[in-house]
Amino acid sequence: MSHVNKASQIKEISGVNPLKCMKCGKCSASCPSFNEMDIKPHQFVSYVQNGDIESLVNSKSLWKCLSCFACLERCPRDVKPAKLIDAARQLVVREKGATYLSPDEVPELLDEDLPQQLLVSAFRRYRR
Amino acid sequence: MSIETNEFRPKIVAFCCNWCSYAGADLAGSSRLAYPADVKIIRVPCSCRVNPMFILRAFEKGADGVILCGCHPGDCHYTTGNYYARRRMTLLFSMLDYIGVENGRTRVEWVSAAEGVKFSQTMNEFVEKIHSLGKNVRLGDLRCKN
Amino acid sequence: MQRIGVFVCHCGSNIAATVDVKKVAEMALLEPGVVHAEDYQYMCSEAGQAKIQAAIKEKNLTGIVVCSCSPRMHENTFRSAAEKAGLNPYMVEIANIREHCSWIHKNVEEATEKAVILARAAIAKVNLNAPLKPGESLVTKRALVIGGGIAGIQTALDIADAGYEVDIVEKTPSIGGRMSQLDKTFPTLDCSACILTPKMVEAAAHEKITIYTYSEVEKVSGFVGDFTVDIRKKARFVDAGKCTGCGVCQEKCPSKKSLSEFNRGLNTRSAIYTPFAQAIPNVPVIDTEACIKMKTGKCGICSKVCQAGAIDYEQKDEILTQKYGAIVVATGFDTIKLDNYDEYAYNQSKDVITSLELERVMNAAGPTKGHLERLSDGKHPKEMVFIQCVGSRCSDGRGKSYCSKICCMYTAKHAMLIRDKYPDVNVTVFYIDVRTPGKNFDEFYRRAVEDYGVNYIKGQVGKVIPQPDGKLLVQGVDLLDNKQILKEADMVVLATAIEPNPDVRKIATMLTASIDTNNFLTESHAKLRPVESPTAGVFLSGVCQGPKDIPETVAQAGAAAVKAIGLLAKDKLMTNPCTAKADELMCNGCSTCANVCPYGAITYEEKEVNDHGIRETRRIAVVNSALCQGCGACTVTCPSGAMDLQGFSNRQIIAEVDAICR
Amino acid sequence: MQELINRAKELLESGEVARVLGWKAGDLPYNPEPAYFEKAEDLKDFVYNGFCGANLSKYMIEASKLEGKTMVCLKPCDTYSFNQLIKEHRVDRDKAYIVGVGCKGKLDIEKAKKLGIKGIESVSGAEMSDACDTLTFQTIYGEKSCAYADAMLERCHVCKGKDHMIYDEIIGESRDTKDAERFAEVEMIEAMSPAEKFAFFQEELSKCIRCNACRNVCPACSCRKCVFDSTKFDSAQKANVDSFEEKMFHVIRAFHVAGRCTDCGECSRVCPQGIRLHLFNRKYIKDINELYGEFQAGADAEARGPLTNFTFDDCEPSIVAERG
Repeated sequence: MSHVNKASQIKEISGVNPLKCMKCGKCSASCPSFNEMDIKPHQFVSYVQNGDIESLVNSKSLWKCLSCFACLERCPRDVKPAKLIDAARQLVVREKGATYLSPDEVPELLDEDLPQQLLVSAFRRYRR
Repeated sequence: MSIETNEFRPKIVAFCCNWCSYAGADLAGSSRLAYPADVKIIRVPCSCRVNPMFILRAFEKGADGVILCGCHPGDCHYTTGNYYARRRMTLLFSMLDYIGVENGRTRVEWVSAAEGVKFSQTMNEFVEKIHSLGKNVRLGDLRCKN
Repeated sequence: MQRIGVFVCHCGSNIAATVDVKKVAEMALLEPGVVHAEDYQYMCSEAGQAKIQAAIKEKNLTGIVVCSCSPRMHENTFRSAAEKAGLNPYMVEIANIREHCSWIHKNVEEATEKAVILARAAIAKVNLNAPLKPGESLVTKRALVIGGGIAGIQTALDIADAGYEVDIVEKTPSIGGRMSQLDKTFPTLDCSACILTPKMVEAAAHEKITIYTYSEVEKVSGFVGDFTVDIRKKARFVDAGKCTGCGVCQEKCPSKKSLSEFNRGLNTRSAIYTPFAQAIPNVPVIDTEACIKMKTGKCGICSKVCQAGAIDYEQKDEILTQKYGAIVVATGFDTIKLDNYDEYAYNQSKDVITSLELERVMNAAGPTKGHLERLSDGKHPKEMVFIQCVGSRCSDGRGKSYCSKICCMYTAKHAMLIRDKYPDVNVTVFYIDVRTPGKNFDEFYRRAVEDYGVNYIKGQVGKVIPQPDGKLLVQGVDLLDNKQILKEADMVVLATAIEPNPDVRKIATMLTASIDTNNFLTESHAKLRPVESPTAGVFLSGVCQGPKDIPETVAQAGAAAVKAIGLLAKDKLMTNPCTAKADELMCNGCSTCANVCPYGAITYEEKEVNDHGIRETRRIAVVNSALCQGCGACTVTCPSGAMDLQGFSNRQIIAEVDAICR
Repeated sequence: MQELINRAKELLESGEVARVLGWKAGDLPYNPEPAYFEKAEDLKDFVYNGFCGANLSKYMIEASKLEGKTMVCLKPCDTYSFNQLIKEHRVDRDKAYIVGVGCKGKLDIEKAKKLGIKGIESVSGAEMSDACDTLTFQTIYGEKSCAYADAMLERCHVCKGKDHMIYDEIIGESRDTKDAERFAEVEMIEAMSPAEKFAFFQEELSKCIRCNACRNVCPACSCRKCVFDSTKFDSAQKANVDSFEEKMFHVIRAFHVAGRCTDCGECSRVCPQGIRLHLFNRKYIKDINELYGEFQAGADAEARGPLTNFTFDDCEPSIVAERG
């Protein structure tokens, strides 16, 4: 799939028009995971705009976004970076055959605070 | 005069209020936003000037679609004209639908003087819709047909 | 039978490149009534007009059709050309073959065919045209200015200086408006009151100006040159003729818990009050909701202490009816409500304030006597954060889509003033863009940064979190550094978006002036007629038309005044002759038309008619052609079709329909 | 009926009214016709029975121009029309003495005929008595009968109610005859496909002979000069030349009375071709009720009609397509 295609797929999945962004940064200002991210929320928008989906898909940020939707709530332009990130995740998930979570990794991830439900759903979602 | 083609060339009458939509059409023109030549505009002072008889008359004489454009509700130059037009047209269109005339042949769209893009888009859509409906056969005066 | 001439304009290549103009003229000659057709390079030019005039005279034309640009461009040109050649100007119709044809179509054959049809429709219409004569109406040489802020005051002063009577209607107890609430003004740091009060005094003292404060426009009827306006003078409960403005009543009033509107609710005032010290008129009003006497019947202290005996608890609202030739709207603005912006904690902390509130805090007559202090505990702040674009440039429905225009500059002003007066205070400004177009504006902003050390950060604030110790944790971003910033602040100032005064919608409806989706009044032409409303005789001054700073407001106020003066200087106006008219013999007198007339132009008369030999007295609709604006609502609502619109008659429109569908 | 005649006599003799507007027997036992009675002795011809369907409100337009008051007999549903005419300044309330007459449903002889009752010589059971459940016909083929309700006009099956909206006095009792849904027929048509709808109305309207009876009887169609007779719309014609004009006439006629039509059903009653003209009016009424709130024209003489009124948030015309 070409970059252009992927970018338009992200736009389609998210329903977001990145051209509406006025680069105010309120998303990054609101983000609780900002420091964990390599690509910052406000940059998601320009990555999609520039069609650089590869970097986005391979970024740490993709999995660091908590989907708390603070950026989505507060974005003054209705650009909704969280939706872009979610769409990028969808893109990954939809790539058939790929496995993103192997059972071997699970013990390592186990944490007594972690709800088991989460593991089950992560397994469903990120494994084929 | 005639252009000899077998292609369906719809006749479309657009009533535009002088203050908003006619100016919107002018803006579409000066911005070179194309729409099919099948649309012919009649200038009226306000959307409330458009009598249902005019619309039926157009169909009688062979129009395939009639569209009425006026100021956005709340923006009428005469304050309230488009509110009356809105009710009249809703009831008329509903009646035409009721007697079996395809409801895509009639349309109301609010277009401000600043909405050249919307005017052109609306006309493009409307013409496309009329193309999909084909020739108006249910509301014509047979004497007009050659 | 009409003798019609058709004139097809090339408009250089604008039309001629896509429309075969010769063919249009040729085809027009085949239409009924057409006795002359020609084409020319530029019909609107002197030479083109001369051709039209020559043809009218030579061929004895009774009507003409000009196939050219939009009638909105040159209808008047061709009408007056025709008139000069002795033809009634309303015997002219325009076929718009440029905007509606040549400019939007590429195929010459198609465009030409359409141009021919448009010409045909115009010819069919002009065949049914009848000469119309504009009426005349007298101009009342008095102007009304709605709103007594700087815009209204300046407009009134300019009109009055030209020698015309002006009335200012102001809703609040004093003129002065928003500008009276400001502390200093950019970019010169003039004291706002020092430059405003002389104007207020001048307006009050001007023999041509009458000021109605604590008054509202209640009803407007009539039309350009002859408006009739009802003004409600709300009861002040103080006799302005007797009051000396000594202020004792305010001192002694026991009800002192009402929030001061003037100080934006940051402190309180008495129930009997003048909004601020320099108020004009210096006559207090009684707030009936706070007054103990009004609520319980007991108290009456103000009346007892008033030596002039000016207190009158029995005073009633008065309605004043006045005639005006011109109306200027100068209703100004307010800051938006911040209920949609919980993230800034405005409703949670007293130390998060709007910029307009900061103006009051900085002002010597304000709630803190001009000392910069936190409103929660009165402590002197050390860290201040300013957040730009709060509610401006928002297309998400929470705020306003437009740029409020003044915020960048007043924030630079605030930052500079604070750093100047309190060098110990650190000032940080979070901005998206700094917009400083204007004379000396960018220099001003740069001074704030370079000379006063204001810390400008490119980025927005995500949220403000009030801390248990009373500090405010500001979480923002520095986009240039790509870092999230957490900053403890003592005060946060929000550059809150401005919006037109909410009352403007009511006023616009009364004036039939159009308003945009943001409640700003619409100007007649965005570039060429920026201070005129599309409703004749109504002019726009100040922020009611769009965001503006003080110099722009004053300039626009003067421009609106000039337009009003231009109108008042005329003795008579020509009225639009395209008005409705009822056919006496067909009218049922059913009143349906009067129900839909927005101008109250239709009345009924008992009139003796002769209907083909039957003489009887009938109830018949009569249209006042001076009031009628020609919308045509009545013509459609009339069941018998007795009501028709001259210039856009049923038969004319039907003829156009027929010509197009032929 | 006798009570009505007695009261009419009284009013005429006292000079309180100059004439009485009621019904007199026609040439057949089932077609009484509207009539003026100026003298007490003329009242011997006065009839009032189940066949007196005619709505007398419209006659008051001309009666209002005459000297003196007119006693007019109005059934409950007629009073709506009268109110509407007052609102439109077409009748003079002060010139009318309104006697609200009782109504137990009015009869449609065509319905009886459809039941096979032909060659009628006389009818009993149509009188305004309490026991009017069965109609008995003496015909040339012998005695026949049918249930009263089976011969009722369509409009009485969807009766608006037995209350008079305006009156000076009431004589006689009324009965609620409603036993059908007012909009059932309209809904049935609405559910059809466009092609079916078109075929339905094509069939129905092709019967129209443009006799103008619907227009002449309609209390809302009271224009001095109808647009269809006017030169101002280039639409003046008497006969239908083609199928379009049938539709044009009926759509526009219904549009002109939309918001003013009280649904009195006179158009359908008088149509010699039996066209169900109320289907047009009732469609407008149904739309108005659904889109702009319940409205009954003539319920009072003041309320603003729905087409001379609006709200800022009225639906857009696109609703027609949206609701399918």
